[in-house]
Amino acid sequence: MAIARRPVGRIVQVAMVLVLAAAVLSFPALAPNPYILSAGVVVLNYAVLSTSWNFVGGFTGYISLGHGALAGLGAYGTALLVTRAGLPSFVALVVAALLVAALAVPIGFAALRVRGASFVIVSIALVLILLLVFQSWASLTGGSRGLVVPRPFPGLLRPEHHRVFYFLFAALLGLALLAWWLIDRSRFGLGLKAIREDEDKAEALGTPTFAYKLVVFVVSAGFTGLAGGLYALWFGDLDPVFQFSILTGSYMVLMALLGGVRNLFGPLVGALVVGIALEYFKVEFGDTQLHLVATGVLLALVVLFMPDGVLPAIGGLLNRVFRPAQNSIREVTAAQLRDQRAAEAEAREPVDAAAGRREGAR
Amino acid sequence: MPSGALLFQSVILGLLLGGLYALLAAGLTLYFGIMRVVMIAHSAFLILAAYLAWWSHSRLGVDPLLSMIVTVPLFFGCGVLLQRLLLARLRPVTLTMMSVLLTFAIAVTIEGLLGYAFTGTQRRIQLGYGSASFGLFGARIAVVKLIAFGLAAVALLTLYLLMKKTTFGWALRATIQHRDAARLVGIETERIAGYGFGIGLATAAVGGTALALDTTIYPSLHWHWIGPLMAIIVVGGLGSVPGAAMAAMVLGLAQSLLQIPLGTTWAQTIFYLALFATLAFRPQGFFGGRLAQRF
Amino acid sequence: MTTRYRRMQWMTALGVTTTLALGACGGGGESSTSDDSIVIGISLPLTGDFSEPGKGVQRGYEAWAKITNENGGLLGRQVELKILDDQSNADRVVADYEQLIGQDQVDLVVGPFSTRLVVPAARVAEEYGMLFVEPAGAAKEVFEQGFKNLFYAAPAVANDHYNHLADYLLALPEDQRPKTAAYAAMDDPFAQGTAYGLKEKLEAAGIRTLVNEVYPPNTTDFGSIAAKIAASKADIVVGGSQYQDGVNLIVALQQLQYQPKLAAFSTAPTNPEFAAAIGNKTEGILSPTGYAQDAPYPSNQEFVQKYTAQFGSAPEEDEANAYTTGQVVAAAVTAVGCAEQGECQQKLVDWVRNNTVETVVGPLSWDETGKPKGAHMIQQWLGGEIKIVLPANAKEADLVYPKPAW
Amino acid sequence: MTEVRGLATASLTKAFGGVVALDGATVEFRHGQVNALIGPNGSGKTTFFNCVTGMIRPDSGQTTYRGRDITRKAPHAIVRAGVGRTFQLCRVFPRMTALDNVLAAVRPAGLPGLLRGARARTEVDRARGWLTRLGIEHLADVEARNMSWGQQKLLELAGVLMGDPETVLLDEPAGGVNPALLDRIGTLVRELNAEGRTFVIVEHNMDLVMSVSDHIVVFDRGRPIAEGPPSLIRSDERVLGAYLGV
Repeated sequence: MAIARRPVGRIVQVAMVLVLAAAVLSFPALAPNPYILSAGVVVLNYAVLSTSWNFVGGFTGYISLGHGALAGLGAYGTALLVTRAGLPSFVALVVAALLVAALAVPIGFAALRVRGASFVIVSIALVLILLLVFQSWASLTGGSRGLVVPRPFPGLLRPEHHRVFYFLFAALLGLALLAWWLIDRSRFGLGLKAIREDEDKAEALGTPTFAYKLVVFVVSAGFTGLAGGLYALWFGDLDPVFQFSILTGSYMVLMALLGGVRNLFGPLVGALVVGIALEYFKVEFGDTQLHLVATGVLLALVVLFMPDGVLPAIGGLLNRVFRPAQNSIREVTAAQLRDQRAAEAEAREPVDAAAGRREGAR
Repeated sequence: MPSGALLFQSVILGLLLGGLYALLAAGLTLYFGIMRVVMIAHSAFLILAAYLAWWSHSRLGVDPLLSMIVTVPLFFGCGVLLQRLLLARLRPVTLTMMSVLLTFAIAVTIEGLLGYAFTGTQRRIQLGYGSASFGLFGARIAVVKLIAFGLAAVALLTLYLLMKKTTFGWALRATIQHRDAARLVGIETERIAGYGFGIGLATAAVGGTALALDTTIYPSLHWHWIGPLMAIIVVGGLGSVPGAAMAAMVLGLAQSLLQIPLGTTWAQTIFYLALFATLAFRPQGFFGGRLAQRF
Repeated sequence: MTTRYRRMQWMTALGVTTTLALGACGGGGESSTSDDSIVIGISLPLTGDFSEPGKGVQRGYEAWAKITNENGGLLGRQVELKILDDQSNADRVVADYEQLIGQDQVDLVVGPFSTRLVVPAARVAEEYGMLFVEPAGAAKEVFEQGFKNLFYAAPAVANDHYNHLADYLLALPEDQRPKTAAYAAMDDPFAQGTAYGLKEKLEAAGIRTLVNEVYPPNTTDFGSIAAKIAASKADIVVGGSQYQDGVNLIVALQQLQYQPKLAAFSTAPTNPEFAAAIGNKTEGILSPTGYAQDAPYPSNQEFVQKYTAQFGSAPEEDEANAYTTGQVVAAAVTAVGCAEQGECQQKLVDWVRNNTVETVVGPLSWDETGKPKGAHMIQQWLGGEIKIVLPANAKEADLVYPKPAW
Repeated sequence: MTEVRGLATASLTKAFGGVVALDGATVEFRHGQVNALIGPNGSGKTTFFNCVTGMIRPDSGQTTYRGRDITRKAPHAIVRAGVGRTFQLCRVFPRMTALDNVLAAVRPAGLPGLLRGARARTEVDRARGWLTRLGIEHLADVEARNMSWGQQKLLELAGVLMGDPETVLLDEPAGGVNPALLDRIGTLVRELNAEGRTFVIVEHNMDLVMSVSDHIVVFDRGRPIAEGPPSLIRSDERVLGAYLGV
């Protein structure tokens, strides 16, 4: 962090953002056919979703398996506001996202009042109950017959349609990343990270943890709703079974975890990897259910061995392999610790201390 | 206004269903009590057991009830291994969250493997006594449903006796209530926790067999079960086995009765309404269970 | 978080994005198939919820391609199928047709399985101007989307399946006509459509509806629904079912010893495993069907014979519908004389719209929405066998009403 | 001095299952002084701290601070009222740097305050000031998990002080630290007290207790049994009895 404030680091960072943005924005021009372009839209949609998820997952450490439901709500909200209330498409999109955010308040109230496990339970229950409601309330939602969302630009040919939505998704991704970055560097973000580290301790330092969690959950829900609504406008056909699917939420988690939840671009990278991996599994395992097995095993491996994300883990490994001369931050500290020890010339009881902390954490 | 006969019939169906819910929720509660783990894969194992029962009947010609001779010990072993080899590896600080993801991953893997082995086709055991029934004060009770209920009741009773009357049960309860204290009085809590998981998973084996007797099974069916079960354990008070059993009976009955005016789909929402109401107004649950306050 | 660590992330993000962009450049253009064959693109649910019927449809298409090629192909060119798995998922099915049309440059596309997947898929085909004949989108909603290129290759849409049965019941003398009815339908556009088609006609004729239940596709326990139906003591029971839910509902009704005068269920009773699944208590159960293996249409004999030789068992309705789809496309291609993307597709659409095609399910023609103008036959289980009982000109046995106890 | 009413409790009771941890504890601490809370293991000292700071809810009884009832307030609200605390088993944010650990105690005002950069100049200077005062300024950019036990204890204290509490509750500050550090902590407490801060210290190390405190409260079986200046407590028979279990 200290180094990052140096001008060179800053310039390199800005340059990287520009190159990354250029790479994303030039993709439609490079895509040889509409199919590749539409695949790009899907990946961007994943990226927005997992970045939105990461507002909660990354900052607070609360893992939601139900964000798919929030995206579904955004999608159906947008569609219904267009078809039933006659709002213009993009007005409907914003209104729907606001509604999803508003709905996140009571949901968050029930889910976040108590710790951990109940949050996950509520998040899963959210998907299941919304599936039931949207399936059953056929007079409003069309139920299993589905709901057709009118195209916002009816005159556009399909390839053009993809192109326009590619840029819309890219803009939304930019917005989500910007918001994440702003929170990350703010005092609010520091408070959230404190919650992730130790919620009791954060509370004892005077952070109103419940309010913080609720606010960030609402922000996350709003972005997820936007992503879902934009998807509805792009895709055009909604069906409760696909909108309120538990797998959508789990893919968001997988993407964010793969890329690393503590990083601004972690979920984006994860979305690229998962987007490609899903294609690969499908091609590789053809007409069997093994793609589910692959997803499950991958998730289990990440959770067991690389809970901070695969890319951070690989990054750490590369650092150790290729830069033995330049010590990692941990080794620097170890050295400092040795100095410290020498200075104090005193044997300590790190073992007892560590054991004590484990007890305390339970 | 529904007729008295229909109401009575619904009450009976609700109780029969509630019994099965109670058994399965007991397992789920056990895991939570032992390790604060929400075991998403519980219902996936349930479906796995149901498939094994179906398979042994249709391929080997064995009565599905006999499949329990294999599945119950098998699942017990799986549970012990699951706890010792996988869940115990997770860092205590993030255990609750990461264990959900891990068991979720296991559930998806089981679903995928079932789909690979048996395809996505819906399966149903074809029993000679499948459509047999007998009358009771004007209501009809299907023999298979009664067997399923009986299985659940016997398993629950066994669990109860095990918990209350044996040394192992004493150690398990001590581990659940205060792990550190249990360790201080010489209980090997790690080992006990592993066995507790095994017992929890064994309930899934029994439940799966009971389930297979009278319903269709397919690989993704477990999602259909995990939602109501999670609602039950929260309403019953996380970590309280009797609470879960009570909540299961009440909600099973409510679901069955609500089907009369509301229809199948809306009746299912009772579970989630109860869940949200519980968390919003009484997070510690309605039937005891003090653990919930902290989680 | 250290700077180096951050930078690492950046590099990776950049690298992956660039790779993807480059992959996009390299990935397009080439098509894996040889130039002289006609490539037909299909996306089917080979895994997931619809995989079982999806595989049936796949067999039907494969049988059609094999038989067509044995007979010399289309326009002298061999037919080649390119089948993708949509995992029973609407996102996938759209992506698949995008890929087939945009990247693989197939010459023709035909439809997937299940109404839920047909509508999104048809939209892709429509917007690329492709002819879209499909074997499975039978619900009336499919034809209300304003598609101009879509044709359903079966005798009738779901709501018309029971038309012959409705005519029969309403023609009964007043004292024999049923007075009350109970309906239970799966929450699925197709299954619900069959039951509701009959319900509308019977209600219009004054037959009261006592029970009208809709259950989600994942329902496995039918005890409560059956209890409601049995308690109503309705004269007839109609099930808008797929396979397994129909079986479960019948078993649950039998557990309650409910004995209606007529029991009609869609799809399930025509399945070869049906009788065994309900313990052979099949007596009198009715079912509509769009296909019969011994139907007298000219091409049907060849189909049944060669299909049985290829797959070891006789074809069912899903297989027949896929085969029919192939026959419709083949007829159009042969008549118009072309099969490629571009202007040819509109000519094919115009031809299908204005002509009648002879198929294994009989002669088919379509209205302007792509809806076929026919009705389903009605079959009944009699003495352990399922026989055609309606319409009168095709019947193998007389309909038994009221039905004997099951 | 004693005119200002500081932290006080009335009949605080808390039971866990059948175990009574607090049994009607009525205590009044001397505002502006260094108070110590001692007693044998299991006498309810930590439960008392947790109840007072809102971490657990008492079954009955009342806590007041400067005359205001804070019994049912959330922990963060109690901090805002002016009562900060450390934990028995030293809790810091393991994967945050020392500087961020201290900055996390900044309490932003309103939405603009929340969205301001976490590293605003004035706060960073203040945070570094505390780190310097506690002698761990050189570790500012090191993640807390890579620090030694003693350093973590100092860091935790720095975080609490950053919140500028009027009254500081320390739960076993001497636990597991070496004598040199112990002296530093003792001196620091006296200095900070001289600057006007009130302390309540739960501690087993009698050397520290006797050297720093002005007023001592002795707990046994969930309630105070004696209180007074160190000289008095040292010779109190009840205290001896409680510790020896007679």
